[in-house]
Amino acid sequence: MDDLYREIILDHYRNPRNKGTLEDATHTFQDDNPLCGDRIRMDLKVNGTGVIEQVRFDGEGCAISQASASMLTEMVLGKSLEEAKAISKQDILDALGIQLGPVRIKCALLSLKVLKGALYGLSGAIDEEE
Amino acid sequence: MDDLYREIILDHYRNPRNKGTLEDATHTFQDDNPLCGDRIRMDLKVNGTGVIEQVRFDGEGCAISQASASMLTEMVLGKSLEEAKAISKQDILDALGIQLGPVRIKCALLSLKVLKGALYGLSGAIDEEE
Amino acid sequence: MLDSDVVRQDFPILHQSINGKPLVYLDSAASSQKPLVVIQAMDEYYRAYHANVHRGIYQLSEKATEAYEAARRKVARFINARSWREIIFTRNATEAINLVAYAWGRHNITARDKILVTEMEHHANLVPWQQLAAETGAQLAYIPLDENFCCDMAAYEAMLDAHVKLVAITQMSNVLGTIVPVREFVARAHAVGALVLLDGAQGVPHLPTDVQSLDVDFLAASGHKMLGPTGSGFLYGKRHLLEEMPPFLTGGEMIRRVTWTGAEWNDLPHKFEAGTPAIAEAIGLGVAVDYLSRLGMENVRQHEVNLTRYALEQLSQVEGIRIYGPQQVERRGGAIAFNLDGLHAHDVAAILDREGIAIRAGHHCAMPLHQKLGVVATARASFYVYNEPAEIDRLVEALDMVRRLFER
Amino acid sequence: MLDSDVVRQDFPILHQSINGKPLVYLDSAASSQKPLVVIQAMDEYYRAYHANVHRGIYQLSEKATEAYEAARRKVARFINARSWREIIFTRNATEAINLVAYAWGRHNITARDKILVTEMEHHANLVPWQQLAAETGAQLAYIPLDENFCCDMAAYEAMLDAHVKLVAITQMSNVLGTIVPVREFVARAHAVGALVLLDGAQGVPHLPTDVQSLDVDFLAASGHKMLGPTGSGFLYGKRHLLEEMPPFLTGGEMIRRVTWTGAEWNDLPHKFEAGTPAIAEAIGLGVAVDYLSRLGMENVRQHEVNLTRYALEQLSQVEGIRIYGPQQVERRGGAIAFNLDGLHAHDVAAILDREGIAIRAGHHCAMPLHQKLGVVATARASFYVYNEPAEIDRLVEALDMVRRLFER
Ligand SMILES: Cc1ncc(COP(=O)(O)O)c(C=O)c1O
Ligand SMILES: Cc1ncc(COP(=O)(O)O)c(C=O)c1O
Repeated sequence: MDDLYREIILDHYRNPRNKGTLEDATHTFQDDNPLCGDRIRMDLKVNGTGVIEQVRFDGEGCAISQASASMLTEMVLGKSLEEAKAISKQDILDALGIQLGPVRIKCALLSLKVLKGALYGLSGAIDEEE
Repeated sequence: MDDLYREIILDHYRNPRNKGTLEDATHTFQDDNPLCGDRIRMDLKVNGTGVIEQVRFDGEGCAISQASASMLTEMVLGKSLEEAKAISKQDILDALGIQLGPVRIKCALLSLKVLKGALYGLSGAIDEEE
Repeated sequence: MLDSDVVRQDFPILHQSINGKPLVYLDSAASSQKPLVVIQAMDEYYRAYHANVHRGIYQLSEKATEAYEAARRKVARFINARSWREIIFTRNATEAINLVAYAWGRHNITARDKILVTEMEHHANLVPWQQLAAETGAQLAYIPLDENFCCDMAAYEAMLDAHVKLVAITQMSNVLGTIVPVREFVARAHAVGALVLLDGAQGVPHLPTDVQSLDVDFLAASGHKMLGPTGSGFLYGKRHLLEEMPPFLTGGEMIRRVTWTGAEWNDLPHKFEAGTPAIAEAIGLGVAVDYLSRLGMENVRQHEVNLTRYALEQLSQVEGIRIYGPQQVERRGGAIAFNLDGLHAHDVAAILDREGIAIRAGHHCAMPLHQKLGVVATARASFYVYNEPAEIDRLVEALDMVRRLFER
Repeated sequence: MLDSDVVRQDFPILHQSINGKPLVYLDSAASSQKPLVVIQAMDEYYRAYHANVHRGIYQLSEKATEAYEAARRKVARFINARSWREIIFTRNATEAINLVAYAWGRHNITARDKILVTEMEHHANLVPWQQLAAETGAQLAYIPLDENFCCDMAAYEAMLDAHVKLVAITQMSNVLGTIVPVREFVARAHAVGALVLLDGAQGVPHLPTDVQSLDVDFLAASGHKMLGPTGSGFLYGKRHLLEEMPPFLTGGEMIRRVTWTGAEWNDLPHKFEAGTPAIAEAIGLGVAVDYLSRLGMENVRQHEVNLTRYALEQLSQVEGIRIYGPQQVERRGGAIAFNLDGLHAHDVAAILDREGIAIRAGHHCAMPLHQKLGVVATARASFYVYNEPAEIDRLVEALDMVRRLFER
């Protein structure tokens, strides 16, 4: 069981990093997964040189969705917009370090979907794999 | 195979009895089985004492449907209306003397359906078994 | 009495391990497992007598037709329909309900009319009526639940008037387990001239169901939730209603005659079964119905009452658990929705899976109900003939473990 | 090349006797038989990993979901769809066509519009359009056949104008065997802005079919005619068309979100798959498609060309026979309709059955075509991968016997 709920996931879930919202966000986006009721919002503050200076996430949902959002905020902080856009699904799954079934994978990737929505300023920027 | 196309059936099919129509029919009815394209018409002449004096059938279709119509005309000739109404499906099947599957049974019973339609003066007088 | 030890022998799937632990299958409300006799009947069909039905003049086809139509008669007897002509095979309960929404609803509902549903309907018995209402301008209204998760009958009565044309209700909630007093619903609906469609997806597999005594006008059910194969379900409709309805799907099998300009429809039930039917599936469902009849639906119900009573007792010991649904076992079936305080149902289900325990988590296709309950998701354990008390013990132990894991 | 001796080993049903004679199954146009791998895949599913799909967070359900969705991808590849999202599982081809008639037709066809079909359509690709035309006031017109039982392309061209919104044609006639020049049909239809729905019930099982190269807008097919289980079929639709269409059946699985007042739809293809799908059936169809791909559809076609050539040669020797359909094997598939002079097709089929030979007799769900042919019924022999020339010899011998019996 610990292979699914590794200590690092539980830790991010219990003690989320960068939780909250930003008043002066330059990029913001929110989405949910109605199937599970997971909801994630991401606020980013990007400075003049295109670097992500601050990031916050807010939301509710299962441990996987919330932990992955928390991890993702750590991944993007200090990165350039281009670097952040390059974060892939696999990067998230690697960070989580667990095998996920088809339902849970949506939980895991919701935060990335929201991040991309914020970065590209639109929804559906990353499509489901075909 | 002879159990299905017994000589008597082939004989009625090749040499139908009472084939044709009646100019002065007192009872007449026609129906078809669109599934197979079988078509039967029955003309009866019933006299004042309620006896079937003359009968003719006309139609086209498979051997089973035409032979059973031919046999049925022999069965009803000289019978009273009441007696004719009492003819059952089983009587027809006994006369044919063969085992029939669900599709062919409709062919076999079309003439009886038409006869009853003529006798009762309406369609659907005998319903499908429930 | 039903002996689940014996019953379990008939279900090959149950004899396996998941992550080294014996499978505990507690998701029969989503789809039941199948006894060997059902699996074998379909296998036998394909190996020995598969052919298209109804029009074949050769023995395979005649045998297939006979088996297919025999299955229909079994289903008719199982719910005590007056005639086999009142049974229409569908893919699932959803299709059965849609059939009524299209073939009856589109021709009988106008902007002046009202349709009533309960607050606990499955989307299958909700979205088709929302769509019908949207298309016709009719009003869709919700019969509320009381604080005991049962229908508020006084509110229902107050909602009934001559504009109500249809009352579409579940026989048993797939979330709360609530059993609906169908006869009362029907009597009052009929008193104002409304028809009643009963969503029996959960009720028919678990409760003795007699359409004549319930006097419902339509009944929809899922074959795959009552030991039958996937791709099987059925609609029961009172004959005169089905006779009056135009067809739904059109094509082969459902016609009597087709000309260049139009068509005449076949007799019931064929009028509503267009194209090659799901033959193996109907045959499998017939065998499932035989199996249930052999167990006896009263015994099935009693077995589940016992399990549910035990489960409610045991689950209520779990720290921080919240159970949604009536407490009295007489008023409910064996689908038990719950949440552990502060935990998402998905996490609960995922950890249970590691323990070999299969439950469902989510909105169970009843999003409005979950909104009413004030949660986005619940975990749900549901029972059937093959479940036994020891499995409930395993569930409870595992839930305790879930708690400990997240509290660490 | 396809070796039918080897193929036959895979079909358990063929190894039986009817009335003491080895079964000769010549009714694959109605429904094909199933190879052991298909039967076993479904058996295995029920014995090892049946569960409801898509929302389950436990291993059985995840495995079932994976297998179900893998089957969809197999079907997509089989017909070379751009995306698996363009494949919607249905019960049969009839349901697939009705889906388009309801979800596309009811929203795009008006009284000013025309729908074209050929004179040889199966009722499945005719009655839904008659109904649509009757409901909307649109005009339904028939593309005539020429004296060679092929579509009169000049007449088709003359019928096309800007009012034509849909051309619904069969890929291969289930009576005449005629293969339609789909690409030509499509090019001309698209030139006037009309969509093309291809009824692939007969074509997809027997001809290599590439939806991208054919450029059809919709394709309907029957799984059970292509070695798959009963209860299986599918609709292919171009993605942008499916995206624009409202849903057809509504309920669970096909929604993203439901509120008290309405619903949002799920992504393709789920938007069109309401309720618990026919899971075992889709899995079985996936295995059938694998089996056909392994044989190679070019080989399947060549095998049937060979059989059809031989059958046409041999049958034409039978005294008093009349064969309906093109003589050139390149223009036709292996469904051969015929009549024996003065005999009803039912009698022919019944006597053949006594000889263990299964053929079909009747109007084959193409009554208008039969009216055109001037007969109420035809006998039809149809071939598939497991048939062999010796079976055609048996057919011809038996037909000679039928003649003798009735001439006596
Ligand atoms: C109460 C209820 N109604 C309808 C359905 C839909 O059944 P199906 O998926 O077989 O169409 C379900 C099952 O999911 C249900 O629980
Ligand atoms: C050309 C054609 N179209 C449609 C159909 C209908 O197929 P199904 O019965 O699978 O819906 C058939 C088969 O009967 C057919 O031959």
